Amino acid sequence: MTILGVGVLKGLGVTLKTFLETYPWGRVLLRAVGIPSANGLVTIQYPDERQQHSERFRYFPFLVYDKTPDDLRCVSCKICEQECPPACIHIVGPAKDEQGRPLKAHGRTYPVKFDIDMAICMSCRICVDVCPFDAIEMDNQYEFASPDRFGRLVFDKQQLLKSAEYFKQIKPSEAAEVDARLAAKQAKTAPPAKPAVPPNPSSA
Amino acid sequence: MSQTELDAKLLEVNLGPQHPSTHGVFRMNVTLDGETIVKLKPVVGYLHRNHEQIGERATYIASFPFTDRLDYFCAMSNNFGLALAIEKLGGIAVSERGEYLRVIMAELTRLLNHAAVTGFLLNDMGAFGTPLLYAFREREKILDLFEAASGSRMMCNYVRPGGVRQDVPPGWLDQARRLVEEFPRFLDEFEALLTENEIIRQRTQRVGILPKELAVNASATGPLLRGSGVNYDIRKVDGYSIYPRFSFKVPLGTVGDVYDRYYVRILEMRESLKILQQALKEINDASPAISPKGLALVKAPRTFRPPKGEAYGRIEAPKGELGFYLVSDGTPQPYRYHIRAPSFINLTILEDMCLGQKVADAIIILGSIDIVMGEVDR
Amino acid sequence: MAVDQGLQSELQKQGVYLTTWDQLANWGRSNSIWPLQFGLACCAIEMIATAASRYDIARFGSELFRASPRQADLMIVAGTVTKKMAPQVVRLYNQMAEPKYVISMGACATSGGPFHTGYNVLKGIDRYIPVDVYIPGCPPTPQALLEGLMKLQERIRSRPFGAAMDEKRGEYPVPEFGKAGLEPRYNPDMFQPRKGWWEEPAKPATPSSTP
Amino acid sequence: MLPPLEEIKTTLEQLLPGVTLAVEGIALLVDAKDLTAVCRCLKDNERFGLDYLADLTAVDYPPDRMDAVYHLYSMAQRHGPLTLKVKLPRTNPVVASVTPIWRGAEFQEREAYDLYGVAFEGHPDLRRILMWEGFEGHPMRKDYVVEDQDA
Repeated sequence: MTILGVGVLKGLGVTLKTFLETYPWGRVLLRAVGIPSANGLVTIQYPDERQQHSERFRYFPFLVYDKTPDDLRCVSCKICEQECPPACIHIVGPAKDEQGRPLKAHGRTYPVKFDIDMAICMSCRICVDVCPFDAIEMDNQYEFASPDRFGRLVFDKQQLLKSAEYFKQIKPSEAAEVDARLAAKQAKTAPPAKPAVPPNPSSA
Repeated sequence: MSQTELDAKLLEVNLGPQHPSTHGVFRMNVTLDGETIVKLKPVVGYLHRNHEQIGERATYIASFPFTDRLDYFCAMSNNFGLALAIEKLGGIAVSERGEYLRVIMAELTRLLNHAAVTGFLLNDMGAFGTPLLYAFREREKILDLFEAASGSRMMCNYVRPGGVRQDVPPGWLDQARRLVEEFPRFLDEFEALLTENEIIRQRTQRVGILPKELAVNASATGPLLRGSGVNYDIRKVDGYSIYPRFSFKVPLGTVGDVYDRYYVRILEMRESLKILQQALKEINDASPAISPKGLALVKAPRTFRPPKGEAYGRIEAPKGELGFYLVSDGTPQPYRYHIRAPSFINLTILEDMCLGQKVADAIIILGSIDIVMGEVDR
Repeated sequence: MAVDQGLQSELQKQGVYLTTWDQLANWGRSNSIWPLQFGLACCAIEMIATAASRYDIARFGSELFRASPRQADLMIVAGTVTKKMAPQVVRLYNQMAEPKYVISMGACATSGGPFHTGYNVLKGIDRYIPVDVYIPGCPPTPQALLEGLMKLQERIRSRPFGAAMDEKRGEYPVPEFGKAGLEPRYNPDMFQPRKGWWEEPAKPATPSSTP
Repeated sequence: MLPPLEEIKTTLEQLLPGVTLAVEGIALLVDAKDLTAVCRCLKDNERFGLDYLADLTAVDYPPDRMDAVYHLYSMAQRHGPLTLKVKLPRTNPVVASVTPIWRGAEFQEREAYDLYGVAFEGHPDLRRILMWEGFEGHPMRKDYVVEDQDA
């Protein structure tokens, strides 16, 4: 096809079609004329309009706590620290009192320090896969640009803690799965305790 | 005129490592006689990120997120390659639905890679931006599918030995079917503008010719090899995974120039669409997305201690044969973890194709080989 | 900055718009930052996707990726900076025209990222050139890059135009290739290696607090 | 199809008298001195027709052994792989280059030289390919100590 003749028209035709495709009325017009049109992609006006990410979108991990921030699910077993491919999770072991006996909160040990260096994390979700206690999940916040490398990008335990409700809100189906698993585990461990000791209402 | 005087006229030019046309940090040390190329020495290593050293110090499963960063256009097919090698090494069975999901993801990756490469090739030819924007628009649609299934646009980390890490969300398969219906329209539009375009024909026909024998001898693979007419597609030769169930053809070039390689990629996209249609029709919803042993590995990577021995698994990645050579000594870490990268080996014959061509042609020839530096330097 | 708000709003009612020379100049400068066409690895593909039609960096005035450092005033270090590439990155930075800015895009450019244990990967580009904005993520989504660009634009607008012009960042020493790494390992007068508490040798006493 | 390893070994021993071969696992162990002869025969002889060298790399077995591993396929007859191994001393690993036989080995041999220190005689341009020229040592060896950048 000669560029100067038909070529230019064909090229501009494609541009016109792509232009019309991105507007609903344009698509109607194209369908009327009989040109099948795919739904074009419209530019996302970033600061005012954010992209609607899918539910499984993952960026950086966070620690899940059930009711209050000190009731976190993490028992500091350090499996995630061991399995993390870029080794960006750093945990100071289960809190111990002077005699070295592990302290317990809500019946579970807990880590003294739990840092994730977000400048090294590769958002691969392997920590979530290997965690036996469903204590760590992937967040979908991605706005962390900052001029300060060491201060703002190393998240300590406080910054990582988020509630289970927040997790239910951003990832409903995954949270449902996790809750089902936890409920099943709860059901498995609960019955032997009940018949042996009559339920004592005052016990926490 | 003595040799030194003759050399005096030659001009040595460094194309790269920062150069708009070198597809990443790749450097070509070109010796020019006027505009024609007398010598061309590729220099690589600017993105050598020691994949193999990290692979040897991590468990088999911890290497999967790193394979996303090998050929950072085709994360899914890189995972597929490593998963295949580990299954061969450890003898892990793959679930039926997992096989289908892998093939669907690998073929979607081939679509987005060939579209992006054609966009970059046109970019190198001077059609700055426009074809690339069209190609990236289609790529965005496929990335949305990957994000919905695996959680990340580019670094999917989705395929595991035994199947895929998580089943696709409900409604994903319909979304994929819709994309597969619309993609041919983009291809027809792309071809209408490019295939009979006079400028492209003049710029790419009989440029950078790769003879058949040299292609085989220089271990070229992928569209570069098939562009020269050698019928060697690992999906047909090895018949790995469930590719034998699908009927598709392997397009071959005739002359082996840049135009043939471009057109082989366009036809390969059409064949991939055929595979996708068949796979999306036949996928069964009964079996789980990953085999029980594979799920156990996802949950506890250190429990995978393959028997002493070695395995070389390979797949037909969009750029060529992507192979993983794993030597196991019984521990959870591979003793030797070697990646056979198609882009790295396809570069061997860049000089042969560029000798005697103009500098502008060398840039198109490099674009037609389709290299990605993450894979070249590993 | 120099104009008190009351007076400005009063005059605006009468249709008189007051601004300062700094605001006008910074408005122009911050909305037309030309990045250097310089992609290293996977983050570069996200940078191209940002420049493509869906996330459209042109809405921030940065769609013109200049190939030569002479015409660029922003260097987006997008990808892993290896030891073999670091001298080239510093040389490119020196060749850029003042005032120049650096965005360290992605985990690799910020700290070596997932590859920081390797023998050929530099643990962050801030060892040799000053970085204005760090964007974590591997790779950061295009919108995270746009947010980083907006943060840089705010920093440009916040400084008076004259000060920005006088602040000459000058030449940064280009590291040489040594036997096993780069000589010097970092630029001592602008970077101090800060080991996280987990990297210090285990002290017998209780671990020290976070730095 | 590619005949089983034992059969390949016996056939090669008939074709090339005086060649020392052994079978180790799924690989054919070839002695360094007659690697070129074996490779030439594997490539040219129609019964094998291994015209495609897929992968060439080195494996480090401290303290004394270093292997060069070759994976060969046949594009014409569509069979393979045949894994060739050459056992080399770790202190000074030297082996004949196969680039004259398969051009595809050129970059892979340079990489094995760069990262493992295996010298390939007869290679047209044996230089470091991934690391820079002034780099010392071979970083992928098991005993290589990574430089501490914060020192």
